[in-house]
Amino acid sequence: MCMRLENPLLNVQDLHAHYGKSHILRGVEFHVGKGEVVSLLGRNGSGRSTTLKAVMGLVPPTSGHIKLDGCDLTGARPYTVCRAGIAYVPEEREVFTNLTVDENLRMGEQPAHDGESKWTFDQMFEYFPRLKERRNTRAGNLSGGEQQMLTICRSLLGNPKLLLIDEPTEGLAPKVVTVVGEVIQDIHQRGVSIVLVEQKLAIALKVSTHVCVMGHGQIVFEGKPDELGNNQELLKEWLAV
Amino acid sequence: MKYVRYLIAIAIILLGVLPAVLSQSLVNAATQMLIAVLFACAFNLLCGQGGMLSFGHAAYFGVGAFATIHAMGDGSVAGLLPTPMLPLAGACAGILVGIGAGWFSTKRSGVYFSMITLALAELLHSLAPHLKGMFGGEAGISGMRSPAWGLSFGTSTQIYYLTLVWVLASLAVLFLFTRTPVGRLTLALRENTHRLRFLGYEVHRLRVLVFVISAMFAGIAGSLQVINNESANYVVFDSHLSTVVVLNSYIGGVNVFLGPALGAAIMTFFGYAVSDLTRSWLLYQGILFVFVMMFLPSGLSGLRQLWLGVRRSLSVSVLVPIVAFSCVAGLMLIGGVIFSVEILQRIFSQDYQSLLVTAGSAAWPSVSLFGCDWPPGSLLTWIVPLVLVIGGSILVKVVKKKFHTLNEATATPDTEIPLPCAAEDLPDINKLHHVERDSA
Amino acid sequence: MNAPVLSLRNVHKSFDKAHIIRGVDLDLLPGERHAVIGPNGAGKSTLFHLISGQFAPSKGEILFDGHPIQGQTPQKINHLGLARSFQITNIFPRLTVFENLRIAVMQREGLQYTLWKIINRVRPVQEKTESLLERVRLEARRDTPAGELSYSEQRSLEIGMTLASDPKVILLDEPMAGMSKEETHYTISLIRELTKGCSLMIVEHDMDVVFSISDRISVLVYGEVIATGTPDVIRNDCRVREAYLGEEVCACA
Amino acid sequence: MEYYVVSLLNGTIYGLLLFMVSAGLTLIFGMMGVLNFAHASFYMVGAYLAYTLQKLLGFWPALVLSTLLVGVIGALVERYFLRRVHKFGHAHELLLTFGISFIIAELIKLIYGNFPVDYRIPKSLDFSAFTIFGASYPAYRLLMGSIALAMFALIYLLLTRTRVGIVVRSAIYKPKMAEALGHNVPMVFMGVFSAGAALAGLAGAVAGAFYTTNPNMALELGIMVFVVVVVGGLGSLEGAMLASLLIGLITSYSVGIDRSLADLCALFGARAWAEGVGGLMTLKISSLAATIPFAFMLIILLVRPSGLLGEKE
Repeated sequence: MCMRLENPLLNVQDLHAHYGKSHILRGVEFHVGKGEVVSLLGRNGSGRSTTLKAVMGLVPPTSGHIKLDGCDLTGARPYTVCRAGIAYVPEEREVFTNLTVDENLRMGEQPAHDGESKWTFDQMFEYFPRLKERRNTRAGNLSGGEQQMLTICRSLLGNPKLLLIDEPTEGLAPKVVTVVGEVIQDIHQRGVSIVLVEQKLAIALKVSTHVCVMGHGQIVFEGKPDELGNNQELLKEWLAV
Repeated sequence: MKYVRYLIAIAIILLGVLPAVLSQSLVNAATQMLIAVLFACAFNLLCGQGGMLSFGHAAYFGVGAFATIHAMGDGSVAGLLPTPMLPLAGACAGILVGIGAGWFSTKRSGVYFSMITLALAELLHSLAPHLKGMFGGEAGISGMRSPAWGLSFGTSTQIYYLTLVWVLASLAVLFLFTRTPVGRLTLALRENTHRLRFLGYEVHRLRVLVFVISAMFAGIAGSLQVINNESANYVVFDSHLSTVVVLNSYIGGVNVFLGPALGAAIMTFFGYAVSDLTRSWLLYQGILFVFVMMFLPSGLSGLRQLWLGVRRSLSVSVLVPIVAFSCVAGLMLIGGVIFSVEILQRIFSQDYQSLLVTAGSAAWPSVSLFGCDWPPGSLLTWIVPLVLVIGGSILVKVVKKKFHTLNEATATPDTEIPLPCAAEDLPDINKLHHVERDSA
Repeated sequence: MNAPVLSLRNVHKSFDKAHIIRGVDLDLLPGERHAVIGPNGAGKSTLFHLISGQFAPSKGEILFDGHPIQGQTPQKINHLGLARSFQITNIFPRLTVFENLRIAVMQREGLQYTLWKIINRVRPVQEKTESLLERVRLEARRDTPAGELSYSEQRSLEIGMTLASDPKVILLDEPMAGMSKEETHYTISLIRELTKGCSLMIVEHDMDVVFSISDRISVLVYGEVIATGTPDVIRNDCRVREAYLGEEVCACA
Repeated sequence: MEYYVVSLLNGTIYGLLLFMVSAGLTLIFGMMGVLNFAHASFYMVGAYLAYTLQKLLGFWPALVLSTLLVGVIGALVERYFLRRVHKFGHAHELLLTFGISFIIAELIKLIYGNFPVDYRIPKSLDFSAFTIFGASYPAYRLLMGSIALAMFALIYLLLTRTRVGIVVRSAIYKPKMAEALGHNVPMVFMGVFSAGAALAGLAGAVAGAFYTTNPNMALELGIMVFVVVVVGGLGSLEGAMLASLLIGLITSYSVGIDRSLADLCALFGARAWAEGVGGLMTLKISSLAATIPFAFMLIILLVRPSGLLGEKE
């Protein structure tokens, strides 16, 4: 695997993780540079979500290293990881259904690392006017798409350097899928690096600057989106397309 | 496993000849121990094997006791059953009450189950004093053993043998139970009820069945208690008994069939032996229990497993100093705790407090303990336990570290300690296993 | 055509507001191996939960051998001859492998409430368990606590438990999830071998597995079956490609 | 009429007191999945501490100080005991707190003796608030009620209006996600555990003076709190409130009913038969007051196994 960068923002080395007896991650290695969008692709059970969880500290790694901006985060508790500048948008969305939209957003607030806050409530509402209309509704009453937007906004309010997004388009109507894709691109343009786990290949190829394909708990391919898009064999073997 | 059989045979013979060599009061204590052993094993069928932690098992012990006192007769009225058969009354009562209580409590699992068993026991406890006819009110009911089968049942030796026969028979049945289909399913209940349902089993019915069997043997234990005491009082429903059986079983270790028996025997014996020496026995029991829960989750019987595991990787010559140091550390800690508790107990005792009042403003009088006088005002008095506890803790740390490095050197994987009654943790484990799963 | 052994008729399931299954029609023919595929969140696991009795459908009919079974308890459905495995390994972790299988076998032998037999002496149970142990190739692990098995061994065990009751229909929920390549190959051959003679419905993401194992495939998207057919038909169905790729690959209605 | 009004007042106040103890228990259970058996022990420790301290400091300072001290004890228990056995599972945690409750009870017996202590309402508070139907109503009862209400209001405001409250409420259902958003959830756990303990301690300090302060008070109340939690639904604060009030009222009303099942049978002309049966049939409801909450719990279990406001299983 070639070294793309001298000083990557996120550097994951030889990461292993287990759920009980099952060995889920078997030496995952990849890195994310400043301003990159890296997609993790692969079939279900190949370890993409687990990789994100391990980076976030939600799954304890059994060995390996996770570094953000040179600072070691291996085995750190999730709140430390978050405060170091990584935000996480989980697959299950995990909005706090018993809290209002407003309260959900407040849960995400964290001071920015360079002192000035890049993301504000107003900006969020500008982004998703729908959320402003519903700011006092319980998050449990939102539709799937609205919940997804809420989750993304919530994580942005933590002013992250790096955003981990797990399957943002899952279970959403096709129109909303397009919107989510645009939002991801927009976030990227505002200078946040992103690691994206996505099932829909088209979107992944469109928004990412780099792609990694995972299979059986390892990275089996790393490269540019078009390299992957043109490689029918890879697509067939690892993505079942 | 042959040698286990020999051990059991030897134990039975020893138990058989015991009354010949022991004093009257020790025979009584042995009878108490046997009853506690049976009760603990009955409890463990439900808890250790079935994964249902009951905090109200005294209820079934109690109904067994009262059924027996009613069946016993009191000298003027003839009993319903001959004395040696009285435990049958306890067994029946246990079954009947067990069916009702079991049906309710097993509707829920996990902590709910524990709370319901506790509340059911408390229900009986609060109801009993009002039902004079059945439970005899505050005074309780007394009876009298009648001679039967050519035996008088007047001496504690005869009662001992009666108890011994019943306890051994019950333990044998309980052991055989573990080998029956239902016995195997009991373990599966503890492990994973969800899966059991999808294998086609009626989980609720199975749980009730296990509950009833456990209640039945608890009833027999209660019965034996009554045969021994010739009286029963509603106090038997008190939560104390339920608590003690939980403590004893876990101290002994619930993962091994005879673990709870071990715990119950040791604890009952100590309770008897030190009851003249200290008034704080229950406190020690509680401290020991918490200690076991924190550092030895599989109980005293787990020590054997631990030893075997360690022996596999380390040689005896390495182990001897470690064990020796551990013992010293343990003794220091125990000494420190006992010293503190005892001296506090004496200072807070009524005698001492009234002494203080009469002494007025003068310095606090000394307390005598372990043959010495300890002035509470003196620093020295408090340095002793402090040194013991701190020294012991440091030693424990040293031994632990040494042990750890040795273990690492031989590179054996960490043996995971099995969870006691962890059946209800399953949903959580499942949650953790959301490995890229379908949502919905 | 044979009468289907299991058939779903306009099955719906909603959780609160979320309409997960939106009118599924599906037939499982006797002896066929039928895969259900579809993107994440399509409701495949929910479908299995509905069939096996974990949830009751909000609407619609599920017929097993022509009899409605929707809304019945899992144990009842199991008695009828439908067994399932779970996506999340679902075994008795502190019991031995043999014991796990024996518990599954006992049910069929009607020993559910038996207190008067020593299980080791019940010949049919012992023999069936032994043969099952052999079929799932776990003889060497007979006395190991199931929790200490490797992941793929646990999955084998789980499939073995599913088979213990001689079911007519077996549902396997992602049996290969989280397996290495070798383990996957091994498990495919195991499933092929074990499910001879019964109907199999399988949810799986690994397309190699799906295409190599199944006689027919159904594609589930947003709670609806958009296509059912032989592997070749499915491979060339543009709606299926669209669902997987997330964009319009070809113009179709 | 008099009976109804007074029972309503007494029942509500007892219910509020139950709520003060069960609120902490329910919150902790929701967040950590730990059913803290020692929770009611904190109630007892609060009473004994207040009893000791009021001799030295006076009633009010003792109330405050004992509440704080119990909070500290709670924090220590969470940090140095519970957290260490977390890896062994919930059953283990339950057993550990069970052992701790046992130790606390024995320590209390060791220090204060195995009998009630003379903890009384201070003279300055021992007056009647008003007369109702010719009988005077103790002001202290009202004080207990208002402290409980104030506590309830405070918790409510804290939970709904502050950021800490939001974090606590979110962590009840999704602790991992809350932590992934940068909140130190283990710290929050300890805080809630400690606050719950302090609340129970305050309840003990207040109620101990009115009812009795003895080494069994933890168990007696503890079991009632468990009943509250089963009836209300574990983890639900609203459920705990509802169930507390219900049980408070049921207990207080049943004390005054001098009827028995035989009277009920009389409606069907079966009084003679019922009296012949005796036992439970002729027992007056008033003497069953302590039992009725349990019966109530069993009924709830029959019709709604998950509790009044609990989530459906």
